[in-house]
Amino acid sequence: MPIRTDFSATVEHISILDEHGVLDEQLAKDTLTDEQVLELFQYMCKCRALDETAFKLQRSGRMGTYPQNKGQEAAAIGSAFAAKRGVDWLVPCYRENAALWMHGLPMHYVLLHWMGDERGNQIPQGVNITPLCIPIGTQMLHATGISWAMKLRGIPGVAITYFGDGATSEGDFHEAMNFASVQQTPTIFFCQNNEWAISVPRERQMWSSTVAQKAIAYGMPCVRVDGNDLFAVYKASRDAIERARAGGGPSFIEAVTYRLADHTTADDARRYRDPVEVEAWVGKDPIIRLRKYLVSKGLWDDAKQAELDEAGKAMVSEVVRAAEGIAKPAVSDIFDYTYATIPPELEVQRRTMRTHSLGQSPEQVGLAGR
Amino acid sequence: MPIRTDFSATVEHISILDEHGVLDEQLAKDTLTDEQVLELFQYMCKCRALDETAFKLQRSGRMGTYPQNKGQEAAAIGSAFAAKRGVDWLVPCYRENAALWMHGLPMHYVLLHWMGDERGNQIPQGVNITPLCIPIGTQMLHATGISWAMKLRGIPGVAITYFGDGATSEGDFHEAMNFASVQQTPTIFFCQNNEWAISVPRERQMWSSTVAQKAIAYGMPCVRVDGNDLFAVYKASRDAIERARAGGGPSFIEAVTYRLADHTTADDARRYRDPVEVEAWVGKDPIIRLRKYLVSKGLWDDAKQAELDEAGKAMVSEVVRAAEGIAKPAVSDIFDYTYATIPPELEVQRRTMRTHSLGQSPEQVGLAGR
Amino acid sequence: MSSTTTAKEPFNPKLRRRVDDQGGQQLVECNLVEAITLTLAQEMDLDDRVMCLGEDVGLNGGVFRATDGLQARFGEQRVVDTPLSESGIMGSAIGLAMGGMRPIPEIQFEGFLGPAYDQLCNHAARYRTRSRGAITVPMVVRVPVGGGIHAPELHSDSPEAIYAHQPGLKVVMPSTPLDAKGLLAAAIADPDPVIFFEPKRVYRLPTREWIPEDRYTIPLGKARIVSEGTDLTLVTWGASVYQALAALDALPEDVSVELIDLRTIAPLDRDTVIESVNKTGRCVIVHEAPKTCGFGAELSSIIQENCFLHLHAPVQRVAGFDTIMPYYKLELEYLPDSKRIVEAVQQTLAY
Amino acid sequence: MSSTTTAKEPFNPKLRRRVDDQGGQQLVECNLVEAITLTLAQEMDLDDRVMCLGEDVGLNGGVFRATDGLQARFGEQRVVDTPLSESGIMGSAIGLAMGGMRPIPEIQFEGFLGPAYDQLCNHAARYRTRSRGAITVPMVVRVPVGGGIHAPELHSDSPEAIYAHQPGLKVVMPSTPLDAKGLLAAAIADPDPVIFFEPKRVYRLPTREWIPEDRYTIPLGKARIVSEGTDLTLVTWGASVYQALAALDALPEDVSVELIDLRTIAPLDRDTVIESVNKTGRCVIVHEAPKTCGFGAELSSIIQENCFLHLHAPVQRVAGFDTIMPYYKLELEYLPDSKRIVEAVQQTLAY
Ligand SMILES: Cc1ncc(C[n+]2csc(CCOP(=O)(O)OP(=O)(O)O)c2C)c(N)n1
Ligand SMILES: Cc1ncc(C[n+]2csc(CCOP(=O)(O)OP(=O)(O)O)c2C)c(N)n1
Ligand SMILES: [Mg+2]
Ligand SMILES: [Mg+2]
Repeated sequence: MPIRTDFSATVEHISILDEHGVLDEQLAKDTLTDEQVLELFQYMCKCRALDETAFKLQRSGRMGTYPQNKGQEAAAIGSAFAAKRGVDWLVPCYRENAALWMHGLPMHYVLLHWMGDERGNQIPQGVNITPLCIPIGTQMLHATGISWAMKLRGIPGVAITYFGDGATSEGDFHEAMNFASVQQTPTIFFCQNNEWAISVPRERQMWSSTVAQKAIAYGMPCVRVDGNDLFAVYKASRDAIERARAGGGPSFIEAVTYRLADHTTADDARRYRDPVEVEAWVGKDPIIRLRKYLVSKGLWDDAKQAELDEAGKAMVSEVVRAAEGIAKPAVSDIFDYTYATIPPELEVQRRTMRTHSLGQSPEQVGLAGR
Repeated sequence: MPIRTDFSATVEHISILDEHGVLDEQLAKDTLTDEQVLELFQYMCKCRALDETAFKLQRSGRMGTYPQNKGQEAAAIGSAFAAKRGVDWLVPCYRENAALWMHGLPMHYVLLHWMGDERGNQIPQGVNITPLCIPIGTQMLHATGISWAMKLRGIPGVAITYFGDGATSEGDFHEAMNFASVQQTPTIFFCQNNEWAISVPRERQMWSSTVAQKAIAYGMPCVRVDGNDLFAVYKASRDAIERARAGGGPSFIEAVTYRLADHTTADDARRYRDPVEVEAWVGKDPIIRLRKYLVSKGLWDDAKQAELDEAGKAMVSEVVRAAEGIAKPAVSDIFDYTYATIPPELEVQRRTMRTHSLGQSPEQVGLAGR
Repeated sequence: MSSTTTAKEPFNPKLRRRVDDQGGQQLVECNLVEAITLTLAQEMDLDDRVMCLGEDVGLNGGVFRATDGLQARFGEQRVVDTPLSESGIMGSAIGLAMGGMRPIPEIQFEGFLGPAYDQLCNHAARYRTRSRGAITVPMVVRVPVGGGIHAPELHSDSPEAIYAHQPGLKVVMPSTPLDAKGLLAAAIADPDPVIFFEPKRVYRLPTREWIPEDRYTIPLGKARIVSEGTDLTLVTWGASVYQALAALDALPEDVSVELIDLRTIAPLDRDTVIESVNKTGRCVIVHEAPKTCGFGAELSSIIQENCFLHLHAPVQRVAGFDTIMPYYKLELEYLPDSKRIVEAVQQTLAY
Repeated sequence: MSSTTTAKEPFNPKLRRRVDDQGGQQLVECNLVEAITLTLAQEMDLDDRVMCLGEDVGLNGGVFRATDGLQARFGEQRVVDTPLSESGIMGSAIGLAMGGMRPIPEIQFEGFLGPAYDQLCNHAARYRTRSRGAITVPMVVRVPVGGGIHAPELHSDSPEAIYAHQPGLKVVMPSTPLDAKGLLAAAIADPDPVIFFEPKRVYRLPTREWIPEDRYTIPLGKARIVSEGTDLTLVTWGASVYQALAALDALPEDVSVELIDLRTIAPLDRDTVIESVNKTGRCVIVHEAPKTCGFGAELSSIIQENCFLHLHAPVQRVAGFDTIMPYYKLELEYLPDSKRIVEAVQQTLAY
């Protein structure tokens, strides 16, 4: 046949709870129960409170650079809620705190990390989370590998990896997607497309009109969802996880959301973002619409909110106390985790770091008596 | 809209001259004239002859490892014929000699390269070709950059970059495709899908059913062609080049072909390939089908072929003579092209490389008189 | 590309300017990062082929504001916000250079040179050699480097030795605004690829410096003798120059130290170092990178090879430990400071 | 994953085997690459978690045949042909290790470590430190290394110093079949990431060696004294060991050289080197990598720091030049050979 069509594909977009808090009952069926929604809503509020506090900690010099998660709570929580604690793995970047907490990471760990303390990455045994990942786009390969290992070992788990729209430009994203699809690993690639990578808008990050279509390159199932819609995020995540767990291989989810805050506390988004754009997205806030929905169903009211806000404050103080209450790390920590067993030269460096500038054993150099 | 389609795409496949030498006259219109086809056919035969000789040179110890191009001549020549010498750039890997020769590279350069001589890469001024590229997948970014420079400088040229199916797994492929599409550079990504990357078949290299669909990830126009069909390759290349030259940005072409020989002379493809598969592809040889076509049109016969074979032999000896007739490179060449100006330390190394093992100036070390 | 041949406004009018007391030379008061921005603007004014590309270098002016104002002056074609893709930045910069431009790619932090390592070492460094001069890659890779600013992981490393080991690359690290301006202009004029490491810890040292506004160059491969001395040679580069200066302050008056700021790591100014150590007979090297295979190792080797008969004590290295640079709670324990330098100097003098 | 607990056939029955004269130990006659394949088979027999992955490692047995026969024995799940994607191989191997496997990724040639540099140095090397021990990456990265086989570009380099500069990695380079087997077994047992460089020039040295068939380990971080001597210490590793041996043959009978094969580059066996140089007072280091910032620089520095009062002559480095490794017509001009070593030894003795 001279001209024939060898391949065709489409990308679908799912929305269940719109920005006015109106639910598509049909699509919402078999997703979240009222109890679950209530529970998750409260969780979202608490996470937002902690996020705002973290911002203030940085501003008052009590914490280093911090990337706010504000506005992306539905994406984090809707996806993590679909995962099984202790079985499935979360392989994050740094803008989905709420997902990590939901999956069992003690909340103060995240603050510790941004306070410049590696103990914030010392994930407790049994919590299947990898540490926050600073080099963009690199962690998806670890998710591919972890889920591949589960497949080889017959463990019925999946790995969900989080990353931004910007991260999809890195070569490692491509290699992770390709490896996962070729090996048909149980991996969920969860892209939080928040429209910006620091100051670079999505349209200058990529020429494609959606992020999701990148999965077509790997023959990988993909879907776009309203990332500020807890129901749609949950449904897409659950479906992908179920498919992966059943041996159906990896999936790609594009959650269309928006970074309501600056990139990090070191950034000033007013330099490059139109306030009109930001305003429009404030109106799509995942918490506001969920609250509208709950109120409309008679499940929520101002009194409950006031109570929750109080509880949130208490929780936040607790978390901050835990993060700040920890003693300064031992200086020997610098040396003790480089290898399982410290090599002799490093042992000398540890022993002499304060007393000898040379980092050498004084006897050896012939300086001992001097 | 709860569920909507955000994106859809298809990949088309074009074939004009089938493996029996039958031409689709309709599609062939406005492609190649009879004279051109005759010319290119003869060229293909000569390239094949040189390729076979290169193989023998390696076997007899007169050349190092060599990757045969055998079977992929239509892909190389059909695409390069669409490019303008002295204006457009060719950015190759190593399996499209015929394209390079067509674009003006003296033929013995390629042999010199594989004889372990950098002068094989010393592309003459005015020939817009980058040297053969050994690290897989890395050169496409240079094509993106070169064509971007042409766009910035207002030069009406395009860059065509060649690579294999295996190369599309590298992160750099992804980054090159993304850069080219975001910058809308005049770049043609020409993939010679020869079904194998050394011993790894395409199906284990990627999960996607075509290579071409990878371009969808970048919103880049793409097409699949029968890579052993000179007409289809030419048409797809010319269309893509014209679009690029007119400011329409990059394109992706998948030429479906087959590596008829071993990966290189260091390889033994019988270890991993089914002879039945190889046999089937021998029947699709681009030269055989083109000859059938020319014979059927009365443009070619055995006498002409015999004459051509003789001319080919003469040309090949000439090329081999040129490659082998060159004096051994000067040892100082090792040093003289590291920087535009040789730094003092390197100058000392050059001066002392034979007389002093120390690579140091004897005066300086205090060894001068000893 | 539209050429900018209209009369040029002075760049960054907010900087204080005055005329030199003697010659009437125009001076401008800059910190290190301002000196870099100014130089970029001047070189782009002079040469249409010069362009900047990298993550957030455009409207946002770079995360350290090193390209602040350049897009406004030169447009989006010459100051390009790229995708988040370091290998892409490096590889397409190589192509741009081959295509006749003079690209200045920025890598946001030295840790993110990692994904660009292959393009830099396996291509940029090798094109001239492998093509026997037919193809060259004139470009300047700008990279903030080093620790001490309380940044997250992979934002505080010092990989200069990695690139000094790669033939075909030049590696520069200025420590002052004056040097930054002259070295950057020289790097942009250089026909070979240069990695221009900018010590981020001293981007905005509290005091600015008055430097000539007009274009000047400082040759690559020439060290600077910061202060002359006779008892011991102290060799360092980048932000550590300031730790070394603090050490000089802390040492007794009668200790005469010759402080050398390498300015260029590759090619190395061997002569200045060797001459100094032949004079003093003692040497201490300071750098932030881990000690093992740091550039101090090369220096120390060269010194003992060339000054063997003049050395009164072993050459010492005050360096980062052979560990990962710790997160910021402990980073000051890791970075060589004036205390460790003073101790090394005193021990070396007492040897 | 199907476990292979059935009684094991001896691997590669084509190798000659015999029983040791004394103890009844089973010996097998191997060259270096056969020793590696045998070790991989044994470790995979012993431990279900051990797996190999890389380009062409499966049916084809790797381009050097180092994994020949493994897929037939252990199946496609444990001997995996990957896509052409070095960062992908390294990154997913990291994930496999974190997920409880013991991956042995192969990178086809050392030049192609480039694209994997970031995953190796910014992740594999750092996970233990950044997670304070919560997450570790036990894996062995196998990489053919070095020049001398008339290979194309980027197939002949020696990047060991690059990785020795990266804390958190171990770097091994055996030079004999006996060492290869014991070091590889030790590397696979090591809880940290190890780069296992295999000097391809001596993969198939003409004479095979009889080595024990049963599993044994040689500890990482311990050098081997190849021959004892009193006049000068010659330190090297990998294929250069054979150039050094040829140099010993070429030297006059009365010159007594102590030849040390490092075996492990990182962590370095400082004590063996220091002790030897304290005894001999003279040292020559030989390696293929470019001299500047090669591992010889670190060795030379350590020696002068620690043996200062015992040194009778400067420590010398016989190394590759500070240029790109030339294509093969000139590669033997580049690689340090016995002639250059002899000259360095004689000059150092005459100093
Ligand atoms: C490899 C690498 N390059 C650059 C950076 C600097 N950087 C940190 S975050 C960021 C933007 C990330 O954008 P995106 O992936 O969309 O995630 P978002 O921050 O929007 O959640 C950049 C460029 C980095 N951390 N790692
Ligand atoms: C970065 C890199 N990795 C590995 C190799 C080794 N290698 C050389 S050719 C090849 C296969 C290439 O396959 P493909 O891209 O399909 O091109 P083909 O040889 O089939 O034309 C491999 C793995 C290399 N040269 N570069
Ligand atoms: Mg983003
Ligand atoms: Mg192929």
